[in-house]
Amino acid sequence: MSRELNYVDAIREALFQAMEADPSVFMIGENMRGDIRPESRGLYTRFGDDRVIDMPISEAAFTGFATGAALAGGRVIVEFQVSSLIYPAFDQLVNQAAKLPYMLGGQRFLPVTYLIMGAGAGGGRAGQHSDNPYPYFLHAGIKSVFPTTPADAKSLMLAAIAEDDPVAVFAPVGVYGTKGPVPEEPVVAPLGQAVVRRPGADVTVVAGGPHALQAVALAEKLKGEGISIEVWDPLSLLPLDKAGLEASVNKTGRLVIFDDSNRTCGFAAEIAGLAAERCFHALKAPIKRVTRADMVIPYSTPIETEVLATVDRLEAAVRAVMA
Amino acid sequence: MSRELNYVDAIREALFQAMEADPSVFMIGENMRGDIRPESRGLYTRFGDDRVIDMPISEAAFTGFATGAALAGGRVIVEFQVSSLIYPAFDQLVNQAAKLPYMLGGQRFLPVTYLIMGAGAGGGRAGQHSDNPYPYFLHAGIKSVFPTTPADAKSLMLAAIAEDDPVAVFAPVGVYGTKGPVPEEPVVAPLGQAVVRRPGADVTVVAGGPHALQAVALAEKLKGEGISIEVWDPLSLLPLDKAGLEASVNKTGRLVIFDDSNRTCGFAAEIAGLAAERCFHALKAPIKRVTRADMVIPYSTPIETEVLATVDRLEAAVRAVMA
Amino acid sequence: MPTPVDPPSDLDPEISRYRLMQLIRRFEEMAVDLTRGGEIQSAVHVGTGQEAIAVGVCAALGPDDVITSTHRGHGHILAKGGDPARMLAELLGRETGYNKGRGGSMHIADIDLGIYGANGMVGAGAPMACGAAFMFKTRAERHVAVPFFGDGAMNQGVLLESFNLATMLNLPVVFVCENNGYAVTTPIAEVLKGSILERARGFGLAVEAVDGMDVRAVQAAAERAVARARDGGGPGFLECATYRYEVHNVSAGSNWADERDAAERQEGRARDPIERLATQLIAEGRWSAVDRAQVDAEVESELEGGLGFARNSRRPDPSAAYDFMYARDYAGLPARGVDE
Amino acid sequence: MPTPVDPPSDLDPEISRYRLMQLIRRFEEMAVDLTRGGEIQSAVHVGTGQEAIAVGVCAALGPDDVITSTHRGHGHILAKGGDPARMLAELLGRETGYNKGRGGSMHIADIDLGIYGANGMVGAGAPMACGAAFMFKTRAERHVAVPFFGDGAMNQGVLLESFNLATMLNLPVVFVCENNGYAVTTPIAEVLKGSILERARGFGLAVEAVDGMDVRAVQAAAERAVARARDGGGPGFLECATYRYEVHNVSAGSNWADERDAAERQEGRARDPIERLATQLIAEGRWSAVDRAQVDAEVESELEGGLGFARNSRRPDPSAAYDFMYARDYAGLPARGVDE
Ligand SMILES: Cc1ncc(C[n+]2csc(CCOP(=O)(O)OP(=O)(O)O)c2C)c(N)n1
Ligand SMILES: Cc1ncc(C[n+]2csc(CCOP(=O)(O)OP(=O)(O)O)c2C)c(N)n1
Ligand SMILES: [Mg+2]
Ligand SMILES: [Mg+2]
Repeated sequence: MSRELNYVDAIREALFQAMEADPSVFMIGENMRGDIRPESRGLYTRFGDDRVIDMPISEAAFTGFATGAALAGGRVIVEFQVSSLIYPAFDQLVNQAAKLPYMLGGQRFLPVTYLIMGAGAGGGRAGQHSDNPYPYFLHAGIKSVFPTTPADAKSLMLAAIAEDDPVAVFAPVGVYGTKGPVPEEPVVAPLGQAVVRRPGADVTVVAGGPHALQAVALAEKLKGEGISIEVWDPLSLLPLDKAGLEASVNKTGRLVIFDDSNRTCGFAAEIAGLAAERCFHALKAPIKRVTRADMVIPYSTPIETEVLATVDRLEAAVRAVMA
Repeated sequence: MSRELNYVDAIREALFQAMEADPSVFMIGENMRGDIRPESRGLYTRFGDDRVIDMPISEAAFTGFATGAALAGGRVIVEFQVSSLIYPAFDQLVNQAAKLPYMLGGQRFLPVTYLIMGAGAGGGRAGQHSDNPYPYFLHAGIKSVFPTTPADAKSLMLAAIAEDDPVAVFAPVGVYGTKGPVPEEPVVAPLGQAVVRRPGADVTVVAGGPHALQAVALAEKLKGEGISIEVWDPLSLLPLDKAGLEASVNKTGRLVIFDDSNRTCGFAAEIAGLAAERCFHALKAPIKRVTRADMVIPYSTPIETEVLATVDRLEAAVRAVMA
Repeated sequence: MPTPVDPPSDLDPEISRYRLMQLIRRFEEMAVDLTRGGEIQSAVHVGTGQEAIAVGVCAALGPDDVITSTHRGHGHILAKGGDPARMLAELLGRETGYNKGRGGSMHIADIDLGIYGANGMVGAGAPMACGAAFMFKTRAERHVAVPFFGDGAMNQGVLLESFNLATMLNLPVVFVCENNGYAVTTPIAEVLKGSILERARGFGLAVEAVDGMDVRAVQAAAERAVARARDGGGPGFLECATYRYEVHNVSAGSNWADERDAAERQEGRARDPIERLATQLIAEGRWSAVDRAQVDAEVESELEGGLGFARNSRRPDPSAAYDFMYARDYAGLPARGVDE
Repeated sequence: MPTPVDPPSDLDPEISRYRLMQLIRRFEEMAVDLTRGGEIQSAVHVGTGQEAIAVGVCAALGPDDVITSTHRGHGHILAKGGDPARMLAELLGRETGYNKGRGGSMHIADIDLGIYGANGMVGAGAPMACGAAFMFKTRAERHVAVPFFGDGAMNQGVLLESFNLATMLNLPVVFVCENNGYAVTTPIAEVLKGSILERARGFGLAVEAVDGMDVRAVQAAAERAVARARDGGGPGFLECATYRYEVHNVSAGSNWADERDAAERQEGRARDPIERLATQLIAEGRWSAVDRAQVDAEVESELEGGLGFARNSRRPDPSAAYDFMYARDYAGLPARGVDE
């Protein structure tokens, strides 16, 4: 655990190791050969034309291409360099790949990983480059992970590639700059397992990605006041560790969800819905959601910050449920 | 109120009246001139080439076409003849039309109606023709309505057309066959106003479309046992009548959501999330969601029925919260 | 499943093709009857009249080649070797159907036979064919992938993008456009100016137009394009002119009038590909009316057997509804409609 | 806002075009500096080197004609009459910016000037241009709509679909492809076989290729295509060969090396459209180096004035963050991030 890696380098290490280990794995995406993207740097030089394929600006077609390649025996990693690039490919994602195995009556499954870089807002990326679109995938039943630390990034990336179903890996921009210990071996994380980032007794805060780190910081800040926050990081959004969530909320009796996807029908709504059914009798206070507003993300900093899920609002919500 | 109309005929009447009243209204869609679709029958004959335009099988482009026409002063109705046709157009819907006015800083707004026929499952329409995709739109902040009766269909269709923002009208297949009184005048419903389809004292059932009618029937059935169900039909999914929901749940103290969209991050999750925050102190029992499973809709009847939201499960849920 | 009725291997291959076209025709007529009669629960899109395209193209393909199909897919599937009994079982929603009753008419597939599936979305199968072709190419297998689609699909972005993918990667793909002149009720000339062939050529595809009512012509053109693609000579595009006899789709409730011109419809039927091949074979002295009647009778009995098999098969059990959603399930996944 | 600096109306129109190209060039160089210096918070895509296309095409347009632009849109917007001060204010995230600080570089628009917006998604503006053109046509207005896009966009489904919409409805649209040879780092020849022009022609568009580094040639070709479209003669397509001087995008943090060949880059710069026009005008005796220096100085002072204006403008107030999401808000809509 001594070696430290940057978040995006951890993703790259996973890509290298998966491709080294299994010759049926290959990766497609835009401008891969240009070798300018840190998550894929060096891949083309190492694996060449047959396994690192530059795609045209045809997101719908190359998503379907991955589906067909998977049916024909490939194990495919598809990169979307910005989260909103999933939208032109939406039919091929939610209406084709997500549905095909079932519609086939299980004749084949689809080992495809969607690596979705640049999820989330930050620094004026504005209306079309700031989405955190995982709720769309969760609603469509596409397995999805949201790694928080560099170690998570590597082990969940490997898990996604190993899975025989489509799995989306959402890489949040907010943690690109972080560093942390990452094992050199290709350790594969189990899907569907959350982590308690920080144990606590009074209130469960559900948060992933950069928001998990902010929640941990808040927990440190508030412990002096005798407010003990448990930070529960789902890591795997689908499958979700529902039993783990239930255990945490039953223990603390309070729940605040801190999530930077749109509010309505978002991830926080799902967590609230689960807890309102499963943990009702343990709950001592209303469930609170602290989310991104249902807004287009504005460019200018003061209004961008205003519409995002901020730790100040999390603090207020925690205090409110403790009151 | 004496005149009765079929559900789809009520939509057609709204289209006719809106186009008669305002020459800037026009409609685009696939096979409109063929005149085979009951919701648009006769429109082409009446309004001709400039106002009823057949579109190629290019959902993305014709959705963007509507956006551009609206910027240039048109008021546009876009028909999607099957609910899943929104998927190829998804970028133009959630990432363009839904975002453009804000990104423009309010220079223009977009008076566009998306008429989404064939929402929901029924009768073996299978994996790609049975979706009820409104949660995607709600998450993206697109105003959306889900009319239950023929009168709702007409008045909400007119409301959608009159609104200066994009509004999606989801027409559920499950009520196509229903008839009901519809005023001849072009009555416009307010957006954001729910209706209590049946008042009750013990448990609020949130349900729209065919599921609202099923819930009413269940209420009749259970009243003999002393279980008094209030059926709360949102009609307008976004804006949502949150105050009305709160009032109903605060009154009954129990909430079951009966919804035929996918479960995870679906409409029922949102309602549960709202009530778990706003009505916590009034709640006497866990909030229950009775939804479609997160499944591809199967073709064969026994398994199709199994994965849909059924009134039997609603009954069980109501009994559970009353226990 | 009834023992599959393999046509005698010493049959003249052209008679096999007649037989296959007749099988498709009668299969689809049966499907229409079963739908109008309410036994098939949902709408079916049939391609009666269009049989020569499926049969001619698939005659140029081997068992390891791959096709993707459309909403109007029965013909493609039978032509690529699909078993009518299992297809009928699928249409009747039975567990013995190709998709175990989970797919229905618009999703029938047999991956082992290289049938990557019908599709409910126009144009959507084409990129999958490209992906399969890419695998063949990188594994140095000499297989070819053939996406079928209609004239209306020529306006769908994902198909146009796929044309580019195929030429860009020099994939062994042959695109087959079944031009029946209409998308539902919309004449292709009203929604596509210029020409289908020029459009495809503009993407760098090697294009050819052929009479899609002439199975010999289709097969010959397909053999040329498939051979070229197989040899690494690049992707091709065939435009096959055809006519659909039935209305766009048939369902139990609807009695949708065919708004196409009566004269045009008659003209379309006059080009019947099945009659044409039979007439040719008999005129050439290679076949007799008696032999033809014999083949037709075999087809009837194969279909009757298939229908019997389908009818006697079980529907899937509700408790099995959730099987096959994922290769690997997890606790709580797929989520049921009530909390558990 | 500073009083807009209208070029003297008696100026030789070609000198106005020089001025406009120089304004675009210096605007974008300023934007690069402001970005590298951290004053512009996010990445900008600049089109230095590509000015002649925007200026030549917009010279063929009137105030009621419409354009849609791209991620690399500053030049189009300035060429269509955009005010550099309000554009700089937008880039600095100020309330006085074109989009009130809500859009940023990739979304600048001025609907009243017929600028329907830059766009963060490749190809996405084209169908909107078609929709506007349709309105012009049905209202019998003689306006034209011009979507700009890059070579890489030629592979995006929605753009290809738009080509068809335009020919199908015979819309007054002129598609303008800025072929700078690359999509980010990917050479167009690697992702598009055949040719851009043939592809466009295959959709029935009237096509023409032009040297995009020659503003006179661009303008002449644009005038032909625009006149045809305006007269109901159908949509056109211009392919303008050009070169981008900067890396794909510039942001504060990144020091992204330009991986393009040094010789190629030098060759690209040698075709500079601004030098070219200046040299022509001077050689033709219509202009002098002194007059040129004067115009350049005016441009500098206009931009300095614009920057001062932008810097002195307020950022939007957080409480106004939710304005403009809808034409009409409702209770609880737009939903805030915490319950209220
Ligand atoms: C993307 C998409 N758009 C629209 C439809 C609805 N639809 C089903 S079949 C069809 C017509 C297709 O025409 P064509 O491609 O010519 O095939 P044909 O039906 O003539 O065989 C349409 C519009 C669909 N299924 N998918
Ligand atoms: C649909 C879509 N796919 C990918 C991207 C990411 N992207 C932004 S610019 C760009 C390159 C565009 O190339 P081209 O159209 O040639 O324009 P240029 O940048 O050369 O001006 C890409 C791939 C995007 N913004 N939108
Ligand atoms: Mg057709
Ligand atoms: Mg380019």
